[in-house]
Amino acid sequence: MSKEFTREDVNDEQSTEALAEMDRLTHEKWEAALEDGSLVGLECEECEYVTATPNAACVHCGDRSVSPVRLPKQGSVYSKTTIEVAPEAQGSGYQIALVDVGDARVLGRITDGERVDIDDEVELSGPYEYDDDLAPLFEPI
Amino acid sequence: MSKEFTREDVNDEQSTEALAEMDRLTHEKWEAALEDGSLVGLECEECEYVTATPNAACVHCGDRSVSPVRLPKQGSVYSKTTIEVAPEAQGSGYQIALVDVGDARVLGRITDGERVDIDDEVELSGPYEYDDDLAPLFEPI
Amino acid sequence: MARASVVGTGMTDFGVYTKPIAELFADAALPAIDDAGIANDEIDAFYFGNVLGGATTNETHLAPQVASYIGLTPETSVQRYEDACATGSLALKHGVRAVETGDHDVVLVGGAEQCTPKGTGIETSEMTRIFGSGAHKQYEQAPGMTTASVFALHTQRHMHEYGTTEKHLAEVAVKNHYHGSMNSRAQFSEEKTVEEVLDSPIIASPFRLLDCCPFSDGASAVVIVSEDAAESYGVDPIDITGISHQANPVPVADQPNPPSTDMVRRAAQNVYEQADIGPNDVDVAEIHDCFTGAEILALEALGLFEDGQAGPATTEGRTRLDGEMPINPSGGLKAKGHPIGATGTAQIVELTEQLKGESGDRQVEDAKQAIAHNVGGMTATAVVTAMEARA
Amino acid sequence: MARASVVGTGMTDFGVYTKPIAELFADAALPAIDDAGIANDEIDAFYFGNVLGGATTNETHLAPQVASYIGLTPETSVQRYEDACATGSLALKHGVRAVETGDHDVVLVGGAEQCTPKGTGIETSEMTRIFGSGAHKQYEQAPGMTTASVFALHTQRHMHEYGTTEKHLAEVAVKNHYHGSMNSRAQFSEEKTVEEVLDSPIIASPFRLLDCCPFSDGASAVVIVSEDAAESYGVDPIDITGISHQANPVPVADQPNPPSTDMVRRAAQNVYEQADIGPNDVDVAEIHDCFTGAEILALEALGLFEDGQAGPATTEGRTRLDGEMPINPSGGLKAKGHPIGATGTAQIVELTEQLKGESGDRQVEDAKQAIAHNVGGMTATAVVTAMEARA
Ligand SMILES: [Zn+2]
Ligand SMILES: [Zn+2]
Repeated sequence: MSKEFTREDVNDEQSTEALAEMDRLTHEKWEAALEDGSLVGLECEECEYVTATPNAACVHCGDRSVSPVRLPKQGSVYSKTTIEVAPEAQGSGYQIALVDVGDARVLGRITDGERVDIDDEVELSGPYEYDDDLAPLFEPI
Repeated sequence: MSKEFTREDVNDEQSTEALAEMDRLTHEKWEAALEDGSLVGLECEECEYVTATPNAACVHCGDRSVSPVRLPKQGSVYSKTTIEVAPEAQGSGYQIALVDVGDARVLGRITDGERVDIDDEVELSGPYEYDDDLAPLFEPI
Repeated sequence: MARASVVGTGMTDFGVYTKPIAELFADAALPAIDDAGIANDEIDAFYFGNVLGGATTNETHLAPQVASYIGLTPETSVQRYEDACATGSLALKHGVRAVETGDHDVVLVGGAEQCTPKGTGIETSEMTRIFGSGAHKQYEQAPGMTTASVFALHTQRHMHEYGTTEKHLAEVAVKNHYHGSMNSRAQFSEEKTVEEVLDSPIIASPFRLLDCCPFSDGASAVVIVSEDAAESYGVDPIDITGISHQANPVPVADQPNPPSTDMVRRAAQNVYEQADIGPNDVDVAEIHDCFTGAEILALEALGLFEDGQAGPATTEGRTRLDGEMPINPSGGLKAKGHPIGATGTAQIVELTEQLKGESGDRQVEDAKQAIAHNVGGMTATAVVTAMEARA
Repeated sequence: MARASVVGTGMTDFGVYTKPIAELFADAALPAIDDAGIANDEIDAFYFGNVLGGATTNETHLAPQVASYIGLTPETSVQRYEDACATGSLALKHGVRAVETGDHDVVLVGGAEQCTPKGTGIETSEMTRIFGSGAHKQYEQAPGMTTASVFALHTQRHMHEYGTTEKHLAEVAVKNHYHGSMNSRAQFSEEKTVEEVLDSPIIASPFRLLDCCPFSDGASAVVIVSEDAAESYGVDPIDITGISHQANPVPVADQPNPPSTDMVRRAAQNVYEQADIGPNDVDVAEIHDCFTGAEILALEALGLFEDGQAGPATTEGRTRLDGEMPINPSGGLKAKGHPIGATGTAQIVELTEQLKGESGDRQVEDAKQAIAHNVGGMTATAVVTAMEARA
C-alpha cells in the first residue's frame, strides 16, 4: 500500500494547521498515522463532535466540515471484554476495549496478556495488525 | 449423507407406481437416483409441465400436484458451451450442455475430452461430482 | 389503522439441516401458504431473507431459486434482503409497505439460513469469522471484535453503570430455556440452572457459553395482506399496527450511551406512536436475545422496564411466562435458536400464534398487544414491530 | 405521471480501487448529493447495493457503515439490497416505490462493489467461483456453469436458430469500446477491432476474452424524489416513468425459449405500459452487455429489433452513437466496466446525463426517452426502467 500520508505529515511536531490542511482523512492516512504512533480523528465545525476514525462527513450531524485532529495517546477505558472464541487468526484470551481518547472514543486491542477494567488509564502502544488492517493497540499505564 | 432413497427404490425395474408413491422428491433422492444411473424429474398433474430437478411445486404453474417420473437416459443437445475459465476445481476446456430428455430439459456436464453440438444425441453416463454435489454426466452416442 | 395483517404463518423446527436451502425454506413457506388458504398464484411478491449464503455455500441471488422451488410463478416479484440479523424484519418492513400502499395484494415474507457447522460444513472458528462480517472491517473486525463481544462491551458498561450482575444475565438464559422447553420447535428442549450457566466457559466476558444463542439452521415464513383484504381470507388475521426501522452509527465507538441502544429507543418510540400504544399496553414480546445481556438492554430500551431494572426484574421472575411482562415465550434466540435470516419472521410467527391464543403450554394469557424486537449487525440496526389481536 | 424523478447523480471512474468500500462509495454519493443541491439531513432513506462483500472481504450489513461514513444521520432509513448483477436496479425499484407512495421524500440509491483481483485480493479463478454464486448450487454450479457460460448457452442457441455469428458478437464489443473511448469514466479507453476480438482467447464459447466485461471496482449513486417535489430542488429533473422487475425460473433448464429472455420480454412490456411508450419511442438505451451475446438477446427481447435481427443491425452500425438506435453510449458493461452492485444505478447516471444533454462527445442527439436494462443471476432477474426528459 502506498502511503501518501508520510511520517513527516503525522509526527508529533506537525502543526495543527498542517493537519487541518490535509485532504479528506482516509483510512490509508489514518493507518499511516497509527504506524507512526499517532491517532488521528475528525472534529466537526458545525456540532463539535469528535470521531476517532475517518469519515467523509460528520457522523453525528452530517456536516461536511470535518477537520483532522490529533487525539491524545492516553485515554480511559469506557468498556472492555475478554474474548475467548474468535476467528482463528485473532487468537483467543485477548481483550478489546472502547477507549475514551479526549473527546473521541475508539475501539482498540489491549496488548496480549494485559487486562484492563472500566476507568483504567491506557496508552496507545502502537498498531495491531489483522488481515492487512491496522488497529490501535493500547496498554495499561 | 444418509440415502433413504436406496438403490432398490430407483433401479430400472422399479414401477412407475412406486416412483409416484415417493414423498416429495428431494435433492437427496434425486442424487441417489443419479448415482444409480437414473434421472428422475417431476410431472405436473395440472399443466403437464415436466422438470428434471426437484421442486416442491410446479415451476410452471405453481400447483403442488407434482409426481416423480423417470426421464429417458438418452436425449438431444438443446445448447452447449465449452468453458475455458472456471473455478479451479472445475478444471477447464470442458463442455456443459442443456439436454432435452423426453419432455424435460436438464443442465449436464459432458464427459471430459468429448465435444457435442446442438441436436447431437447424448446418453447419461453417470454422475459428475463437484463440491459434494452430483450432476448428470452425458456422453455423445 | 393497521398497516398490514398476517393471515398465514409457518416455520421449521430450528436445529441442524444439511438439505439445500430451498428445501429447508419450503418446509416453512408451504405451511404458511396453506395456513392462509391461498394458492401460489395469488402471491404477488416474495421477500426472502438470507444473510450468509454467499460466504458459506457460495449462494447469492437465492430469491428466484427458492421461488421456483416452492412454485411461485415467474410473474411474482421476488427479491432477497440482507441486513445481518435484522434481515427478516427488514424484508417484513418492505412487505408491509407493499400491501399498505396497494403495490401488492399478497406478499410472502420469510427467511432461511444455515449456520451450524454441520449445515454449512464450516467449523466454529471460521463461522465466528463469518458471523463477524456484520462488523466494520477496518475499525471493528481488525482489533478483534466479534458478534458476542460487541454485546459484551455494552453489557459490561451496563453492569458498571447499573449494577447488573452475571447472575442477572444467567437468569435470562434460565428463563428462556424454561420457555423453550415448552416449544417443540426450539433447538434446545432442556431447562438450565443458574449454576449451569455460570459454570459454562467464557465466550466473551461477561458472556459464557450458555449466555449465547447457538448456531442454528432453520426457516420461517408469513403471508401478509392489507388490513381490508384480511377478512376475505377466511382466517383469523393478526394485525401489524406498526413497524419501525432505525439505525445507529457505525463503528460502535460512535454509538451513544446508554449502552448503544439509541436506535432501539427511537424505533420503540416510533412504533408505539404508529400503533397508538405505550409500553404498558404490551402483553407479550419477542426480544432479540442473541446474548443474555442483549435482552436486558432491550427491555430497558423498549421502555418495558426502567433503565437498570431489567436485571433485577428478570431475577424476580417478572419476565417469565406467568410474570407481569412475559418475554420470549418461544424461548427466544437463546433456546429456540437463531438461523439469522429466519429470525425476524420467526418472531412474527410466535407472536401471531400468541395473539391467536394457539401457543399451548407457553400461551401468554389474554395476549392482545405484542411487540417484536430484532437487531442487526454490531448494534447498527433495530426493527421493532407492533402486533394486535382483532377484538 | 412519472413515478419518481432523478435530481442528482454521481459515479466514480470504473477501474481498480483498493480503498475501503465506504470511501469508494463516498466518491459517488457526495457528488450526487451535491448535484441535487441538498444537505445530508434531507435524505430520508438510503438504499445501498452490494453483492459480493460477504464472500470477498467478509463484509455484510454494509448500509449502516456506509451511511455513517457519508454522514447520513442515524434517523435515515438505511438498508442493503442484493440481487446479483440487478442489485442496483432492485434498490432503485424500492426507492421509486418509497417516493411514489410518499413513504419517503428523498432517497439516495446507489451501489459500490470491488471485483478486481487487486481490489479484493482474490485471484481470477476464485473470483470466477464467487461470481458464479448467483447460480443454483446443485443444478447449475455443480455441472460447471459459470456466469459467462449461461449467456454462452443462450447465445449458442440464438446462433443456431437465427444465424447470429461470432462476427456479429465481435461488432457489439467493437461498438461498445468505441463508445467507451469517449467516456472518461470507462475502465477501457481504447478502441478494439473485430479482428482483435476474434483473436482473443476463448472464455466460454462463443465468448472470447473481448466479448466479456471486465472485473471492475467502482460506485454510483442517484438522488430521487417524487415527481411533484422535483421542481423545488432547483435542478433539471429527469423523470422515471416506469420500472418493472420480473423473474425467470431457476435453474436455467426450466427457462423458456427464445433463449431465456422471457423475463426481459415481460419487463419490457410492463414498463412500456407504465411509461405509455413503445420501443419505437426509445431514443437511447443502456443495456446489460455483460457479454456481447447478452446485448444481442436483450435488443430483441426489449422489442428494439426483431428476433434474429440484432446481430445484423449491430454490424450495420444501427446501434452506434450515430445510428438509429444508439445502444450503450456509456460503453456499457463491456467497456465502462461492471462493478456489479454499482451497475444498475450507473446506467441511470448515464441516461440522466443523456436526457439532460450533458454527455459531451457521446451525446445522443435529441434524446427524450430512454430505457435501462439490467439482468441479475443466471438470467433469473431483469429490471427495465424507462426515463424521460421533461419537455
Ligand atoms: Zn457534526
Ligand atoms: Zn404445472
